[in-house]
Amino acid sequence: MRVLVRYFAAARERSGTTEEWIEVEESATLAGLWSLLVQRHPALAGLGSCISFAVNREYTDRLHTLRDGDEVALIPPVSGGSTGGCIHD
Amino acid sequence: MRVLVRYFAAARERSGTTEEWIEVEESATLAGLWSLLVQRHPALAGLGSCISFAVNREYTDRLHTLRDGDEVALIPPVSGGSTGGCIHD
Amino acid sequence: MIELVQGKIDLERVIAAVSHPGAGATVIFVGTTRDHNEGREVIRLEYEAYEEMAISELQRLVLTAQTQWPETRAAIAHRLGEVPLGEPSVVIAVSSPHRAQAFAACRFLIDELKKSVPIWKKEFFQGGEVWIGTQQGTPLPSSWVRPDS
Amino acid sequence: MIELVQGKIDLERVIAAVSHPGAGATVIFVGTTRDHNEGREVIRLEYEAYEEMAISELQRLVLTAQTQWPETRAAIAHRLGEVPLGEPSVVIAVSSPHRAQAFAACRFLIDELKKSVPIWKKEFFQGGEVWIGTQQGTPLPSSWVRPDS
Repeated sequence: MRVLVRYFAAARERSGTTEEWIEVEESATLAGLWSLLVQRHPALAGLGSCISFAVNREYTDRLHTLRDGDEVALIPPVSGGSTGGCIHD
Repeated sequence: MRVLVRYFAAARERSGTTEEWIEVEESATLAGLWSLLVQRHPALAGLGSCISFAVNREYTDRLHTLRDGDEVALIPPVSGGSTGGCIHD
Repeated sequence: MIELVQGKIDLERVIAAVSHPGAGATVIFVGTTRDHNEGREVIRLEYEAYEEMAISELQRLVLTAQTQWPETRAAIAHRLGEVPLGEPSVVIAVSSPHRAQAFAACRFLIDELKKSVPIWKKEFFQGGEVWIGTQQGTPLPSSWVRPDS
Repeated sequence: MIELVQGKIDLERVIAAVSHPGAGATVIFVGTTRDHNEGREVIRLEYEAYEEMAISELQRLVLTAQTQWPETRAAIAHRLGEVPLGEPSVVIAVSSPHRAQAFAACRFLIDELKKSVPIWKKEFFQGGEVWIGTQQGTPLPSSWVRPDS
């Protein structure tokens, strides 16, 4: 099955793309997808502790199980605050 | 000695004037002046429990002693709130 | 900027008066004449001020706010005379590097303005007219004595 | 009205969207790009959004505010793309019959907007650029696991 991955802000710059379809296994979780994405775009690894995820435009956690056709967004920290607390390279 | 009395809002309407010079005794207090004003403009009496006073543009109390040339303003309740609590006829 | 104005309040001008390059947050309060008050249908409204004292009281309030929230800047415009329903009677703008201070100072200013600044509102409604005010709203000196008692 | 706009935000339009005859109080928050942030001199700023989700998150926030403060109406406009220094990047207007609710709902909306709405700001300063954000600012699921651990 495949999911549409959308990249924003720092994640967009590090992946070098705004969106792409990614093949994942049945019952893949967000954590599994993230591993694939980091292999594909190693520069993303540095954002790891800062990224949240949305599936079909709702925030969710990394244990979330994906379904065919899901829209997954990588959500770097939003613009509200300082950079304090978010560790990335 | 004399003081300038200024009337606003309900006090202006009840006195029928915006300002007037009033003769008062030396060391007269605001309370004394108020008695004179009520004699002069009986309709003011009904506002009695609602009125505050300013002397030379500062709020003050009725025991305040007047001086020659003071500007005294009758300050009905200001526009912020409801009419509750202010009893007049 | 502290102004008592006849005619429409220029909102953008009030905001511009507090804008500066370090101000990341501006909070604006707009008080508008309502069509109903305490169950009465309001037809029109008029505001009257003891202008010299209203200006000095507003200046005092702005100074107090700037003492309590040092990085804020504040501007106040109050309209006098007839104010058509639905139009602003008062605009308060407060800028600050951070929003918490701007919210706090703006709230303080409108609360205090309504308590102590000598500006009066007369409401005209079907069948009558009334000056709006409240005894509690006016600072009562400690030696307050009812004149009739 | 909830809008993501390219170009200047029309403040009067945002306010007009919440005006109605029963609204005695309108509180407006204007967030402006500052010339300094964390000691850096900012040259320019750009905003980027996950637009579909930003709109739905903003709608959710407005509904939450209207549930908590039932008589309020809210409108939000956020600017995207380059925002010159000193110009508003976000405007939130909240009207209400009474000011306490308008202040509370407006404060709630800007606080939540900055926490959870997927809009990003890139700051360009002498010698570099940086995406502004904070890990705490993004809702962390309870089962959060650091991917590297």
